[in-house]
Amino acid sequence: MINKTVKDAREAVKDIPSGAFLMMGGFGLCGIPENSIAALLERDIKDLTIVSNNAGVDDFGIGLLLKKRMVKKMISSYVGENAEFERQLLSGELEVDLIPQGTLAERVRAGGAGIPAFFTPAGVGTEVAKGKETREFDGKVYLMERWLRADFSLVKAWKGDTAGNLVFKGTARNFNPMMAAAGKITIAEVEELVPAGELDPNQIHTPGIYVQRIFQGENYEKRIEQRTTRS
Amino acid sequence: MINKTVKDAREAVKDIPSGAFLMMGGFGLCGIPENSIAALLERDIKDLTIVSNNAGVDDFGIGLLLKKRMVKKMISSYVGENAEFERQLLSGELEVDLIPQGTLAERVRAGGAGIPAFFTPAGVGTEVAKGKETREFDGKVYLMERWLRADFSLVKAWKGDTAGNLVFKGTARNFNPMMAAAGKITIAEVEELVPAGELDPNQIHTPGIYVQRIFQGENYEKRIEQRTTRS
Amino acid sequence: MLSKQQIAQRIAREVKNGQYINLGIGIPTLVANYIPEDLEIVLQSENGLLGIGPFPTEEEIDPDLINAGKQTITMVKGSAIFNSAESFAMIRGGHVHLTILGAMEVSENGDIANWKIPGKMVKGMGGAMDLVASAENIIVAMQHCSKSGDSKLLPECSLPITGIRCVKKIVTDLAVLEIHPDGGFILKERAPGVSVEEIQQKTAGKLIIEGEIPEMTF
Amino acid sequence: MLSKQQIAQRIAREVKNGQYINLGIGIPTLVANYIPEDLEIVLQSENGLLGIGPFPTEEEIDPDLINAGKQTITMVKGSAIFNSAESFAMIRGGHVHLTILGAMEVSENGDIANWKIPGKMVKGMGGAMDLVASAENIIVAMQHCSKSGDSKLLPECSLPITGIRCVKKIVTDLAVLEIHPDGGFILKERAPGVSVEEIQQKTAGKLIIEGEIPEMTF
Repeated sequence: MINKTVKDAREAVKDIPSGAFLMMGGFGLCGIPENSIAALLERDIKDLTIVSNNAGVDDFGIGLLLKKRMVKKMISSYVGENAEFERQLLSGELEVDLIPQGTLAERVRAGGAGIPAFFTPAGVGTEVAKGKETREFDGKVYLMERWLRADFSLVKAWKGDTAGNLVFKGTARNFNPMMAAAGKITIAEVEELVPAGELDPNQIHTPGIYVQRIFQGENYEKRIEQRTTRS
Repeated sequence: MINKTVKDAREAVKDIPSGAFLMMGGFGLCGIPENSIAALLERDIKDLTIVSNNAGVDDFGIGLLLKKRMVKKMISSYVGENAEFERQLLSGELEVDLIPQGTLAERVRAGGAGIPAFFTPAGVGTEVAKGKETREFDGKVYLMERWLRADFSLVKAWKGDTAGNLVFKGTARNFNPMMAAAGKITIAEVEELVPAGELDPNQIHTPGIYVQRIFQGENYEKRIEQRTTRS
Repeated sequence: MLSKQQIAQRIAREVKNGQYINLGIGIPTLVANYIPEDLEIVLQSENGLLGIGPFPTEEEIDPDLINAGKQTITMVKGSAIFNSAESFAMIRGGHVHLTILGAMEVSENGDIANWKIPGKMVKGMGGAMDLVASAENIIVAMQHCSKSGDSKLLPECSLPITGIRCVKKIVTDLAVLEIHPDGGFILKERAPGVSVEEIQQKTAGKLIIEGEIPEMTF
Repeated sequence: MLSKQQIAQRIAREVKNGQYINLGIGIPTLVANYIPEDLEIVLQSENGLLGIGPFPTEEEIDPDLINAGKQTITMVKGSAIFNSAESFAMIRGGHVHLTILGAMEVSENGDIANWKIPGKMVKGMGGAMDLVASAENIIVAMQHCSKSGDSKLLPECSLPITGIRCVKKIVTDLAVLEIHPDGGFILKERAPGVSVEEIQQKTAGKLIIEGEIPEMTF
């Protein structure tokens, strides 16, 4: 079985160049590649384009990359938690493509699956439809949307094996599996790295074929955005 | 949690009418809904259209429905194991749509996912492309393919719970998850039916939202087509 | 006039046995508290969960388990976790029966605006555009008027819209209204103590009043 | 002339470390037996498995574990199971590096025909059309001539084709050939004891012969 292990986050992201097109898993701060983001922060690169459902918060996640001005463009669906983001956007320092969440998920899925375009009803009649082909099927109007593929995808899983197979936990799964498939080079960080053969083949969420580099992360903060409890 | 349990196969398929558009999971005889097929055989219905990767063998699986002349049309990718099938086809008694396997899987997936059409490179320049729109994206030519959706989907899983959540085993998974999502009424038979809450939410292959009826099957034959061993 | 809790309580009466439901952020989230216990329903969270349970106790908190509003949650028995593509496959494919969400404006033909205020707010649409383009039944929970007193039920939306001709029913602090297929807000129920005249006055779009309008009871 | 085993053995030399490979039914399946043990490769089965292992012993047989040829199989350590949509997502998305399959005919521009003989055989294309439309490298394993002695390397396919301009390399019982970007079969190697003249005579399409053609050794 092919071994995808690399030493650590620094090793994994060392060849990501300025101007790279990246995808990063996570929904809010849940399931984000904390270690890879930290290692990217040490790199002297800029002009990154990042596909991520959200843009982190001011002092965590992608927010850290924004603060260091490493990001040229964000492709996201919801970016409401980040004041620095809003400042850069309104001042024109940052480009942003806002995309319906389901369309974003499906465009990334299409990228990994070799589907260059598909039709979706989301956004018909709205400004999202501007410049896009519309088409009626069975009496309903749809937009044509294109795939998204990345130079590097940075994903985070719960467990992984040396063959690159990944297992996610809870809603930390979110965009990670599709992004793993849509990256030319996919870098997976996991909380627990095990030898190939220890994970049940029936219970793999992301088959190792999609993962080029894997390492065991450390010191996961897993920050909670909205700590909500019942009494 | 919504309870989807029905008594048995007979109860599950009792309202499938003549002329219905069905999907049936399975690859060869692996992962086919044996109990539902047996119960269908007892019904006095005909003119069924069946989407299934294969058409069973002469005396098992969909082959039994063919022999009883209940099938008007098959939509499949490979039907080479069935002499009765070939006879009915050549005599004009049976209509057949042959579709590339990946296109079939994706058309079914699109049906469940509300994607009315998508583009794929499979079949470009072949007779599969006849009458279909072609289009170039980034220098490569693709065919536009439409979704497939069914009146009833008959699927088979390893384990299931009363909420309709399904877990598959080995390569018996194949088309079953996509077909479960693409059926207006999805009937799932399982080898072991457990109460809701017993399956790990992280390890569900088909969420219960896609399943309308579930029952514990019995007497699984699981016939092997090509028993191959090493010495 | 209804409180936010009462709006949620009234919407909960629309829920039918066996439904899969997506609840938006804000008032819609409160609806979960009022769904009768004898109804078997499942709450979907578009970040990848079917079967949202109550908020966790301090001990139960799991950072890997949040809802679409980024709040920590729990799962009920029989839950399933899935990825974002599968989640929206479910939504787009029409498997989620009912979507309840907030709005800034609704037009008399059922258009909804709830994602953007040009020059002011650039948070993004999240999953709202997918939800309103896909669900077979969409109920809006909102205040009848904005904080500055302007009607939010309009002939046409003035803000960038989220989806066209999709809203079926609106529950505000003043009334329950349905969208007429040919356009117009059909007044179905009044909030306790609120007159038809007040509703008429605070509805900028076409209001359709047929017969006696019953008062809601709680 | 090469035996089927030798064709498979020769093709195995094309395999590179780290590749994900799909092997078709027939000779291609035999290739697995000749891949050097020091190469780390993974075999994909399009019915939903990465990591095909050897055929099972009698005791290991599991009816829920078959390959695309419906044969019982085993899994190696580090395998993953997935559904058919995911399997072809993998194939269509270019994640499978090498596809080895049989053919009835190959044309000098790389078209392949292997799924239908009009009026005679109606088995269907299975996954072949997806595989040939997607893989970056496609190697055909076949006999140079049909049983009736007709060349299977043609100017144009006479049978309904499976895919256009997709074949990169052909290994037959007589020769190893590559497709020239502008059309034509470039003769790369001869089977032991087979002359260039014989290959020329049995190749109906344009044969390109440049310099000395080495003989394969086993």
